Amino acid sequence: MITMGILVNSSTKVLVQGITGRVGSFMTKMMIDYGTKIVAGTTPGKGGGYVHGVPVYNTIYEAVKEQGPIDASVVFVPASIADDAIYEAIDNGIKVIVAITEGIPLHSEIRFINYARTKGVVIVGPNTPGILTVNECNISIMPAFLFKRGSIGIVSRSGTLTFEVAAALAKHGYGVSTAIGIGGDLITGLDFIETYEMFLRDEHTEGIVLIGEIGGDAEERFANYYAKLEPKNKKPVIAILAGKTAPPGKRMGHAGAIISMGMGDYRSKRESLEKVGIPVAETPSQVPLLIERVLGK
Amino acid sequence: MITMGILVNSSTKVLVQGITGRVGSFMTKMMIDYGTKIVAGTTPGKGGGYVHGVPVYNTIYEAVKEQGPIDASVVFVPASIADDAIYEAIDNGIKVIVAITEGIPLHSEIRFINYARTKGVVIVGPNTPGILTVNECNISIMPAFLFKRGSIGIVSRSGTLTFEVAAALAKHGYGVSTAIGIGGDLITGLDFIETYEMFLRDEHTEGIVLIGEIGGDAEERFANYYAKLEPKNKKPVIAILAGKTAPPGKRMGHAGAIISMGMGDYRSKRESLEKVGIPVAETPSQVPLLIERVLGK
Amino acid sequence: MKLYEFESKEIVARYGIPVPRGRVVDKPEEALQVAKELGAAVLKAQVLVGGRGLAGGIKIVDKPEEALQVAKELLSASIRGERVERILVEEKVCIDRELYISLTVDRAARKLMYLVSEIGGVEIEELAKKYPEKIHKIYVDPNIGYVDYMAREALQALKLPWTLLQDLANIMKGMYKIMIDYDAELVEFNPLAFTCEGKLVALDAKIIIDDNSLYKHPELQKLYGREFSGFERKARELGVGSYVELDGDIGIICNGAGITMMTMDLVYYYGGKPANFLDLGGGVTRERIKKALTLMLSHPRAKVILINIFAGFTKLNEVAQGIVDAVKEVGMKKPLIIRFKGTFAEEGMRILKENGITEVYTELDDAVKMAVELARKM
Amino acid sequence: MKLYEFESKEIVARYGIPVPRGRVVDKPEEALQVAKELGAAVLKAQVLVGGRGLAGGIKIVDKPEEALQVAKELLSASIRGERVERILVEEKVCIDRELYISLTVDRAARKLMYLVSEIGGVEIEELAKKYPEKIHKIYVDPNIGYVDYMAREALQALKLPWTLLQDLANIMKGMYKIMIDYDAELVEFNPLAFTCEGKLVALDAKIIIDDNSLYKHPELQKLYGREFSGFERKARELGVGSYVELDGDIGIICNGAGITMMTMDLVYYYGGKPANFLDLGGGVTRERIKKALTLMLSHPRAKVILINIFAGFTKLNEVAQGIVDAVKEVGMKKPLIIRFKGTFAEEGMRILKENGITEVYTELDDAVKMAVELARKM
Repeated sequence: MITMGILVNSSTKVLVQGITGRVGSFMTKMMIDYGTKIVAGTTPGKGGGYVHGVPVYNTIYEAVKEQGPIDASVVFVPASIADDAIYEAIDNGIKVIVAITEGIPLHSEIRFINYARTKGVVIVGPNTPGILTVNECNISIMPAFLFKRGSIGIVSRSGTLTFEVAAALAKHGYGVSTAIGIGGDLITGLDFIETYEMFLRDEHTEGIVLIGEIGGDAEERFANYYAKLEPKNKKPVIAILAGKTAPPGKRMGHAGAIISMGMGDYRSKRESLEKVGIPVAETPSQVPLLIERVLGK
Repeated sequence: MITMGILVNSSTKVLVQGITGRVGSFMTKMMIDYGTKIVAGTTPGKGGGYVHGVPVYNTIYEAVKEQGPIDASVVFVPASIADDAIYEAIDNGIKVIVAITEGIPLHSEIRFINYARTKGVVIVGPNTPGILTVNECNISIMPAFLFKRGSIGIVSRSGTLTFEVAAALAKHGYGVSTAIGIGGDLITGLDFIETYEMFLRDEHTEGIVLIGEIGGDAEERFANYYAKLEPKNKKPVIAILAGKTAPPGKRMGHAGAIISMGMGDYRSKRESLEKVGIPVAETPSQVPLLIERVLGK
Repeated sequence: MKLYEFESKEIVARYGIPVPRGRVVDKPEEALQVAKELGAAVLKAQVLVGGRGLAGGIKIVDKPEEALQVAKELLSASIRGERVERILVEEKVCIDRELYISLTVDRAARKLMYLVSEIGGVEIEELAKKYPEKIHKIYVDPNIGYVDYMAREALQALKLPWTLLQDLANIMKGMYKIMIDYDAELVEFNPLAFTCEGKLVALDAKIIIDDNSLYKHPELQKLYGREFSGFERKARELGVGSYVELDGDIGIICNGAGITMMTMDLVYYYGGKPANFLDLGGGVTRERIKKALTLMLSHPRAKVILINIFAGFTKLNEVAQGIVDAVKEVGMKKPLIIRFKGTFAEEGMRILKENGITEVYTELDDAVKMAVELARKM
Repeated sequence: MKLYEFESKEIVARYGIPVPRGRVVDKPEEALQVAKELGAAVLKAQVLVGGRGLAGGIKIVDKPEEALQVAKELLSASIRGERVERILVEEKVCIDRELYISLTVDRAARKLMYLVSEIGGVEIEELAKKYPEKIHKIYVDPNIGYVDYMAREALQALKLPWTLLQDLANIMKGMYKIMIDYDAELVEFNPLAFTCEGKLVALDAKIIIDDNSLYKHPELQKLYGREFSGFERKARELGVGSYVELDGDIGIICNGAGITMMTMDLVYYYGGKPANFLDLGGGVTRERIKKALTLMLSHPRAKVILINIFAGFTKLNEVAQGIVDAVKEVGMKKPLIIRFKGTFAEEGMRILKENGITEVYTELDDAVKMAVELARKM
């Protein structure tokens, strides 16, 4: 099988942290059904059994010893102990960690994200729907069946809005290579720039949809970065931004979605993007039209 | 001028941390006289003046703002505040930090050395005589006049023994490219392997003298590493080891020179090195003879 | 969660950082008494909104007797819509220069960062626009923390004498400790006063706590939600999700922060105005949607309710049943417009229709347009 | 600096880690009394040398009355050359399995590291040779510290039941805190007992403090040097440098740890035996060499004194004067062999010769050979 997309593909061996929990177990089934190579799961003190045919271990150390090196893990453990799970994954050599967990304390996040970066480990999230390389590997809580395989990369700060965009693309015949949620918290493991660079290197991805929202300046920074790229390093990007009508100073669901200290409003983001030639859709249904325009097909 | 050696050369811009102190000021004079490009010095609260013609600043931030990027710093501040000086250097973009200071608390060292490594910063030391690229750049308390310019790299855990070896080499007509003290503490910024790799990349260095001593297993690890190198990555190495007759369990001057928990004795080091074809001199005067043998000239 | 100035200062003082002498009061008579103890005094309305100074929330009384009248006025005022329930009465400090210092989170660098400026007393965002070169940034690695050289850099940026180095170092070290001990997002002193006596005093203090960390601080968790308006508080008590009150007439219930905001945006885009933001979060259950809808059916301003659920992990048949439950219990008091997509959408739509709920759509734009149209007609 | 077992256990207990009940005593009568309180007891000689158990330093008394006689014997014994001045009397613990756990510094990785093994009670170096696969290593990043998953990994390696996870986590967290709070190089429990009651108890405890950090711990700094022999202590009091007592007859004074060791090695190489290791460190002053030489001239075993100074930063004219000062003050009680090289060597040699000190060399080998020859003749 020809692999496609970024970070994960059909050969990625995946571990589920918190596999015996309600959500962990349910999502394990979904991911396996999609064809994801789930090789092991962990729940401390519950090692020895199986969940949907996947062996359960007490520690990642044990899982790696028995299953060999593991490429990626997905974290379904509660917020208060998620950092511990993530350190365990990093220290056991796992290079992609998908932290689905919502509500992790800010300073924990800052600490483990910095630690991961020094180890060359990619944290997807926290507070992310996950990552999906279509028809290859689903490490997410996304409804993968909505995604058609194709050449559009999606990078998003949002969950459900990603599904909406994917559905709109599919309706117009556009498929997706990889869809990745970078997470809705104040601090995330990946930003738009880093993710774009991965899509740039993926020869199957021809265009990119950036799904932003109010709060922070990740979109503005991406616009500045994109403007300075040499033409050979530019793939077409279009954007859609949520929160045009959100009031300042209020947290809109995501910890990171807040206009504060005069920063993070919709207008600044939209103007920055449009100034550097990235069209911004007003509605999800406009996304495929803009993609059609920038791809010229 | 053709540059030679590792880490520092004639174009290296150097900052002296603690330049107004007794030792700092004296060594600044020595280094300038050797031709080292000392561009700035710092002592908090004493900014504004000059020491041997070198402008003194309160902070490295200020020094960099006025002098532009600085390549290396040398630390002459007391052990109890050396970590602060080193963090200041790292955070202000200095990439080579020579920590002469002896007696820095162990856990401070572990912390700043790990931090430096994640930032791509090289710490020479702590508790080192420094680094000298002959006729180009002297960031050390070594008697540089003893060193003849040439093609032998010296990497050492010791100070005075390095001078002894350099003098013995000079007597037999051998010159030195770079001499570097990696430091006498339990934990050091560089080890033999990393330093060897730098010498390997330096085309002016033809052979390497490794000056080891009891304590730890840096020499054994180097031997293992050296044995596995492909022939094209092998430059001739000879060694000399201090502490053949040191009793176990006693700290021999250096914090790191101790045989403890059954590890770090002379015999293990010598056997490991000889087994992989690295001759070990019994006396400093044998060093040039062994060099002659391995270089075949 | 924002803390009030007086709460922030209690914490700040505990970490050895100098603050003006003073006390928080909620009665004019108490204000008078404190002012008498202090002599010349500053009366500061305790509110969570910004821009208090410009809005008349800070008054100086040079004679203590004036405090009674001034306190009366402040305690019956509102600052930018927020009722003043307490005032902080403090000694009047003789100020040489007003400085700025804060410790905050830099999202881009994923690190903490001190911001210092020799210009204080104005909002940092304004300063950043007018004199960006007057703001000095010092990044703090989360795994190293505060290091003394940072105080030296800050001292230079603040143009303070070297004799104050230890004082400034203690302030910055204290700020870092507060940041970590209290799981704060922001610790800000604006202004930090360089007094006529040559000392540093935190004239104002602002601490924002990370909501995700409140569970570690029970004494703060109790306070959470106090600035919420009625429906925000109710939504929180019901545990139905994130709720933000808005001023329009179309009630909104969605799952996911991004899609909820986008639905709000679309309402505006098609000419309507949302009454609220209500994000149910992931894995919507029958019970949760029932509670959420019941709440919104009682919303005084919402004329129509727009429910938009795009289901991945959620099952739309269950959501449909929750909607039916709510309508059965409290009656369909106002028009419901529903958009279902994803897992078990068809079954969900069938359940709705069987129960007389007919405005059900597959396309988001269609649903929004209908909601806007209905609201306009009512 | 090594702490005694009883000192280590005092610290360990303060961090909530279980240790056996007991008390340290220095009189047999006290041992008897403690034993009576405890019932069956273990008497452990308090010494800093290793291998105490094999050398008869640990005795079990099943009847308390036996404690008097056993304590008498222990308190008059020496363990591997070290006089026993105190014994720790502890309750006898019923042991199911003896385990090993330590937190130490991995020099290669530049990190802290837990070592755990299901086999305890034997020295770790022996274990490492015989059953390396039975030692599980857990690296600790200095900037992150202890993390709970480490206890889970350790629990598995120790083959303990999951019900003990919290207990083990507390022990490991405590070890890490001790390591940092006390600036330790090693915190070791060998054995850590898994008792018949299913609990974990630190049966033995060993803490080594980083000498470079002692200045931060005044209460420990006081204790520094207590295990030193006479000349080691004197050298320390004089502040002349690092001194280690050896058993030969050639006194050695050098500058720099490496060259001092190498000079010792050369003495052996040419057939002699050094009486000591004395490293003056960098920047040797006239005063320091004077004190050092005066000390060595009074050394009972040293027949000749070999001084080897290779000067970079040091000035050999000053060193020469210091040597002359010492000889003038206490007389040239024994032959001096001096090797000078480096900064102002010629001037230094001239000063020496003018003052009747004639055995002065440029080449190290020559100086060492002469020292060995002279010592042999005497």
